[in-house]
Amino acid sequence: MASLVPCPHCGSRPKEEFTIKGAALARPAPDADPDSWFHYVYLRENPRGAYEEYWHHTAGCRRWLIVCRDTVTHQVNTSQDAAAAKGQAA
Amino acid sequence: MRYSVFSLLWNGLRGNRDWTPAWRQPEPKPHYDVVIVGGGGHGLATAYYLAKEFGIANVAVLEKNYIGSGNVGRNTTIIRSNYLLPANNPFYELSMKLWEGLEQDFNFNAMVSQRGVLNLYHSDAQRDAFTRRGNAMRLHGVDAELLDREAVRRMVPFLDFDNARFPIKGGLLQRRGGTVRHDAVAWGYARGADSRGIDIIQGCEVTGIRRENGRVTGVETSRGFIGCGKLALAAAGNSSEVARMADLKLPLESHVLQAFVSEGLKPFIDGVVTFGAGHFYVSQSDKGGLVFGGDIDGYNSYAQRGNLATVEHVAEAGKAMIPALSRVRVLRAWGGIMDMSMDGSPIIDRTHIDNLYLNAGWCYGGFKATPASGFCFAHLLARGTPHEKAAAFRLDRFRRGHLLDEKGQGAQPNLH
Amino acid sequence: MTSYRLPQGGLIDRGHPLSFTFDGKALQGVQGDSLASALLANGRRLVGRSFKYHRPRGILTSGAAEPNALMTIGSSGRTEPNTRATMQELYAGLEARSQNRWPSLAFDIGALNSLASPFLGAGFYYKTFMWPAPFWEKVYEPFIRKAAGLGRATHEADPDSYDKCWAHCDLLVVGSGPAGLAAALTAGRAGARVIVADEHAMAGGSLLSETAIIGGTPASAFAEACATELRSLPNVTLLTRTTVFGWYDGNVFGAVERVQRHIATLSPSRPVERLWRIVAKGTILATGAEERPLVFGGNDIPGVMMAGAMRTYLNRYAVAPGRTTAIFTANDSGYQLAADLEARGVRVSAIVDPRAAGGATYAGKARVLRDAVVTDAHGGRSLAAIDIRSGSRTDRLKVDALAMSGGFSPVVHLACHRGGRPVWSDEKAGFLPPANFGGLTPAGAARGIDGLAACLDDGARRGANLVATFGFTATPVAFGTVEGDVPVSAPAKTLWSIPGGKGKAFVDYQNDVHRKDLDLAVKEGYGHVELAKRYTTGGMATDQGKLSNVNAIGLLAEARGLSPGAVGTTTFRPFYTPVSFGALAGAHHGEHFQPVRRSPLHGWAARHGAVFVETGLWYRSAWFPRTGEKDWRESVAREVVNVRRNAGLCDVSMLGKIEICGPDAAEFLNRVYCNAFLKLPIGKARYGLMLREDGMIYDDGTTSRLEENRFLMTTTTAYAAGAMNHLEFCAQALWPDLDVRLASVTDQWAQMAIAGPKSRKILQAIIDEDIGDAAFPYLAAHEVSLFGGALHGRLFRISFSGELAYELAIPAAYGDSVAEALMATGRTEGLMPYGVEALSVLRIEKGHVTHNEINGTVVPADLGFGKMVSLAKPDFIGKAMLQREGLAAPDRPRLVGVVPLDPADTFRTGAHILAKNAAATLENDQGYVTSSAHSPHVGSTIGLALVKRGDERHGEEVVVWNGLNGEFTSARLCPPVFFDPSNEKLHA
Amino acid sequence: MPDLRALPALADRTPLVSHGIRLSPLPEGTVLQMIVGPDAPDQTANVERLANESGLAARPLSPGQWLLIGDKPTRRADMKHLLAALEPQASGIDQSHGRVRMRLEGPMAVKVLAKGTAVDLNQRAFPPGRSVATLIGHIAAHLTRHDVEDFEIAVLRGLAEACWIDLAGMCEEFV
Repeated sequence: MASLVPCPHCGSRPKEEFTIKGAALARPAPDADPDSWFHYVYLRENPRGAYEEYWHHTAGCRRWLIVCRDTVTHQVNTSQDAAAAKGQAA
Repeated sequence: MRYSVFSLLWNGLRGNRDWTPAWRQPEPKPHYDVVIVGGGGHGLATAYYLAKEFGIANVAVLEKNYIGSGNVGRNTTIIRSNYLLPANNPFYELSMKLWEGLEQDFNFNAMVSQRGVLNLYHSDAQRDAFTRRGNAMRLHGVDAELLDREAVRRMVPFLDFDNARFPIKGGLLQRRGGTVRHDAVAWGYARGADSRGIDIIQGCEVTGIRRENGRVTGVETSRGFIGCGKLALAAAGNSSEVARMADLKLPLESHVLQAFVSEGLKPFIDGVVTFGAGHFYVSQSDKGGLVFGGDIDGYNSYAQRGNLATVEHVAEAGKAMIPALSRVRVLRAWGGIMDMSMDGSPIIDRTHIDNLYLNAGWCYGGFKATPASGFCFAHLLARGTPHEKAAAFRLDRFRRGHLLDEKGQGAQPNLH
Repeated sequence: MTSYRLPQGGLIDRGHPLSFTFDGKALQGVQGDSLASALLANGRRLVGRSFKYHRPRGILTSGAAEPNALMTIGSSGRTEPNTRATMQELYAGLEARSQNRWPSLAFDIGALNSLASPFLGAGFYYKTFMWPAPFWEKVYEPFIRKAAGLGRATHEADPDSYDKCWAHCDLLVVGSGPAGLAAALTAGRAGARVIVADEHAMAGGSLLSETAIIGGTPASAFAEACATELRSLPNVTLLTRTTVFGWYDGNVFGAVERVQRHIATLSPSRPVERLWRIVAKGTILATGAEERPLVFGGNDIPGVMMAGAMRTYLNRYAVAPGRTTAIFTANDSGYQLAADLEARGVRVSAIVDPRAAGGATYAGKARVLRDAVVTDAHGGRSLAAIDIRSGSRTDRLKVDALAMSGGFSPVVHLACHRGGRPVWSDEKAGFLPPANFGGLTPAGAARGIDGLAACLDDGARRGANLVATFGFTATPVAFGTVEGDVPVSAPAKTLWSIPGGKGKAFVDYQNDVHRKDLDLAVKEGYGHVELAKRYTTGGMATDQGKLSNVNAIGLLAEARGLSPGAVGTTTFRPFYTPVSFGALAGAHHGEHFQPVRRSPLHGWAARHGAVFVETGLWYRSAWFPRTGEKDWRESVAREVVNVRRNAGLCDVSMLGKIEICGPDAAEFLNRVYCNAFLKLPIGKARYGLMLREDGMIYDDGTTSRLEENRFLMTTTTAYAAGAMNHLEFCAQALWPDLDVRLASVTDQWAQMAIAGPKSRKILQAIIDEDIGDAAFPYLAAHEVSLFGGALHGRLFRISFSGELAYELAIPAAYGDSVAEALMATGRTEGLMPYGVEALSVLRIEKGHVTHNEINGTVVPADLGFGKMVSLAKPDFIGKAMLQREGLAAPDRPRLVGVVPLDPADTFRTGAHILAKNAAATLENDQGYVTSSAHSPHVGSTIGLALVKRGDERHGEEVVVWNGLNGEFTSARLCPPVFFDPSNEKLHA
Repeated sequence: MPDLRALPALADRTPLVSHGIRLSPLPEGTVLQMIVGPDAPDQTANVERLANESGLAARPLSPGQWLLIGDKPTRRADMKHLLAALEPQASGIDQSHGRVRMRLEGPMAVKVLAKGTAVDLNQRAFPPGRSVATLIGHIAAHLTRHDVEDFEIAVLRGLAEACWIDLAGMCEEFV
């Protein structure tokens, strides 16, 4: 990773084509309690190891991806379209 | 052994046989009043001030690797107190004042060198932001000067004034800013703490935090259980992992920031200069290497190494700022792991768990904060109340909405 | 000076002499020389001074690890300090200068440091220079800074160009020595896409210095034949003069090609260096091994050289190392050197071998001393003699050259760039690369393989195996018998230093770290390999410890009673050898640092005399000076007054424009804005506030409903790209169930604001539909026809200035014509162009906010937008966090206006606000001026400010405090609208 | 009525020609961005058909998105008709002025492009007829390979000149 990110739509692309947002967390339901919202906006697992992040292929297909990556080895395990991922989860 | 020109001469004449270790290699005791996790700059400084200022010397510093193996030994050595927010500025100024007397204080030459920090601006909006920041500094009695283009040119004539995509319009100068020999800070604090009876235990990794009845009572380590009165976490770069041992989830992400050094050169640039139209800043070490860096790579990482795109980005900005850098060669790149907090400001606070104290979230401002961080953390540990200069660095500020966001970027750590 | 060039042999062209200078003295070399070989051929032994003690130093190696022969070459903007003479090809007219000496290389005052060396041990500076405290910056440090450093860089800009490119391959082969060539040929013949990179000018690596015969062909000719075949294969790229400097994630390698660093007359159309980013499926690391020096007294005296380097100078460059040579070798490689020297007529007076048995096959004339060591070398600026200890006796031998070989360390750098750690091998007496670490396969000497035939074989096999995993059928290439192959035969026990010497025994040559420094580091508690490095600076010089690190580790291991493996190495990091800023920056510097984004109305503005200002990537017209105006203020004031009195035309094309289509577009907008959007009628625009999830305002703009399911959002210029990313995030990641379709149309439209009381009349002249207030009221937004249907555009009745105003969007290519048409029709009405400076004055007068106020820490209520927030909506971005206590705190800074008490007074943006008579302290800081301008309408400076409880303090006297400039202005807080608070003009 | 003239973004640029490389502006004709709703069935065939009927070439831009490109401007009525035909399953956005195209061709074209894009330009990896969105240097571009040595590059209008200058620089050593 980092040097090259596999985009499910475009293939391997260099980091400079992407914008990184951070942890790919599920947004709470609108009426969720304040604690859930606080956790969503401010708290991070931040593990050594596998981690899911939002990456946007800004200079490519302009799709938001969920990239699962090891934060120690930088190995990318999976990379999928965020909309598709949400569809699966639903 | 006290260091002085005489000790140097005396030992030199005696074949340098009689130098003693700068710190002991003690075996851990079963219990300490305070156990500090992390033998970096902040942990060692905390230990030093606990002993020196607060008379608490039954303290251990646990370091999983060698002392100074984290960010204190892999930063770009800059010190400054040019902060904007009223919660940050006095704290960093306290740090600056401590830097100014540090070497005599701990009898170790850390080469505190106040050759100035100059932030360039390239637009009216940046000038206005620097005016705001410079005035905040001046209101607190911190030195700040707003230079126009010609004043900058007189100071650093070899910047790109004539052919730049984003012309330099001026700069904000803090003359008291500068650099410090980073490793020496860790060593000086370690030696000072050790000489006051504090145990610095290297190669001792904390593997668990023991709690009884909701209170922390000690830590499991690679060298056995060590009990403690208070447990102080100063494990920048690994804070989330250590806190997790106490089921504490932090408002932090870990990011890699690269830094670079060029081949050694005869004096090329005097102070620190930061580019305002891209991510680049540079100074020159006393050894001659240009020490420089840019922005974080942007993704969560615990690997102390970065990627090439960032290197290129930094080089582009560097050459855009100083065209003559073109033929200077970059010798080495390395990476440090930053605790990037959710508002870009640090945390020095007790946690909701009894006896557990946290010092974290320094983003890439940790080095310059080392003395004040140690001082204020020691104050909190010794007195139980926050030091007045660090009173806003609370852990609950995110939940309460009292954010300390210098850049106004919000809850996205890689933008701070 | 006598020539050391041999009459024949070598891979040089004696028929092609090249003149060059060293320290101003004219010398001659030949085509094929390196700068180092040419200096040696000229008998120049003293080529540099060491860092700390300024010891005389000569050429030690023939390659990338050279610590001593660093020179400054070139002049003016082409000055390159610290160039390794061993890696610099000679060219006609090359100017080389020695470094770090004063007044001259031969007589260097700095050498006096040697006398003080007992006091200048490792880390001495941490123990002194502390008294008196102010002396550090004023006295000690300036002296140290001047004394430190190596070459002097220029402050002039570089006149040459640089380039970058990407390359993709199945197999990257790093190094074109025996193993590399074998691997590349094997893979290339199998049809794989292969890239071979070698840092030297010619492919071949050690083969070029080798006297062995491979399949009947001399080694150097064999290398050439291999290179020729590789070049002939369409699927193979052979890059010489190309150093692979780093291995990055995703199997990307960084490499730098020195395209024109060896050429006297540069072609201006070609880059001098090119950065390669090579994406490889697999990689053969065939980087060979680095020979280790032996650590004995005076091992740095010019004339002492690595044995392998001596062999290279002899065989490849036809340079004799001296008249009388000795060889100190702890392995069999020194015997091959002896044989080669003797074959070329150079006398070898002794071979000193610490082993009891070694060099069994050597049959030359030199005296072989086994169980013997060299304890000291003697000489000043050139080697004169060596002390050889054999048993209990020590003899002095007069020699003028000494070769040394302490063993070989595989070059493992790249293999360790991604976190892998090298592994100590007692058998190989060196650190080996981490085992097959993620797609990088070491081969040959880089993994400790000994002997030419074995390396060829290893490279071929490993190359074949690797490409087989990518689906190629490859047969390891066989090259026939190798004659004259002498394996190194590493000793069982490595000799880390030679005891008994009297002189300084250097470990790190360039940084002057000697054995005693490492001893001191261990004694003082800095024995960890990383601490020792940092305390002694060993391994931190420009060679990154290529020669010294393993010896240092061995010595630390001895001092600490550990094995070298237990001591471990320091971290290997890019760059393998230093890389220029120029190469890393490529073409993106100077005015090309970032691309320029041009408005479709740029030409129009330029024709009307605009002064442009960089705004992000855009150039915006800032103001339009007219003859007779003395400064920009006058022009801006005239533009402002003209808008208020007549009408102005401003280019607003760079505002972000996003079309939002689809059946759920309204619902989507309702969720991304904090105010309500569901019921926006078709043909209407509405101001919208977009929050971040943390409740702070992110951006603002107007959004118009063009059709039932088609909206047009505008964003600020600065946040256009960010807002688009954000909307896409919302659509794709948060609410993929909503059917919305987003497209940025910023570049599709030329957009002009026509503002002022006469704007309607001017516009009506070109617009076919009725745009009177009844037919086209405030916030109307729809398509219009122009010039009798010749053109169509979009018209929006929105106003940033507070005047009757419109924004007209025209397909971009027609923007220029339409703007000129408007200027023509508007001339009689007084229409003038105005720029962003005037725009800024107009909006401040009207109290409209920009990102000066939306500074990332304000919530809607802070700017007076509290009532816009529709908390009744079930969901919008930022709703939850907005309700935190701190974001509703009563003393938050809120938007307020500020005017000087005396209209003649002024203040500026960024000044802070203090209560009247309050001391200037941080505690008393009330806020700051976010925007300010001279308002022709008010007749004084006006400002917007964020002040604690500002909205409750209208009328209060304050001080606007600008300590930076010593400006302290008495002022009054007021409502943040200075012009037409009842919006009569707007609705005119 | 004034002289209404469409001013091409690359009006000032004449083709850069050598035997190795040719860089030339393409006509500012029609560029229609077509976006399919997330739940619509695969529209590929539909897109191809619509493009054919309109004399345009359909080039993939992103999942569910195409650029419909033609050398000639599309008349307003035809464009309206086309936009309407797309609905409701897809929306069309006229980008005829928003994107500017140029052509890079010749034996050195691949070497020039490799200076800017990380896309593997080997013709097996990127065959003729394929389109990709990628960075060329610092500029986001839509790249189509028409033939082995024949490429079309579409960029935002505002960046067209910058892209041209960058490409011209990349071509320099082959001119």
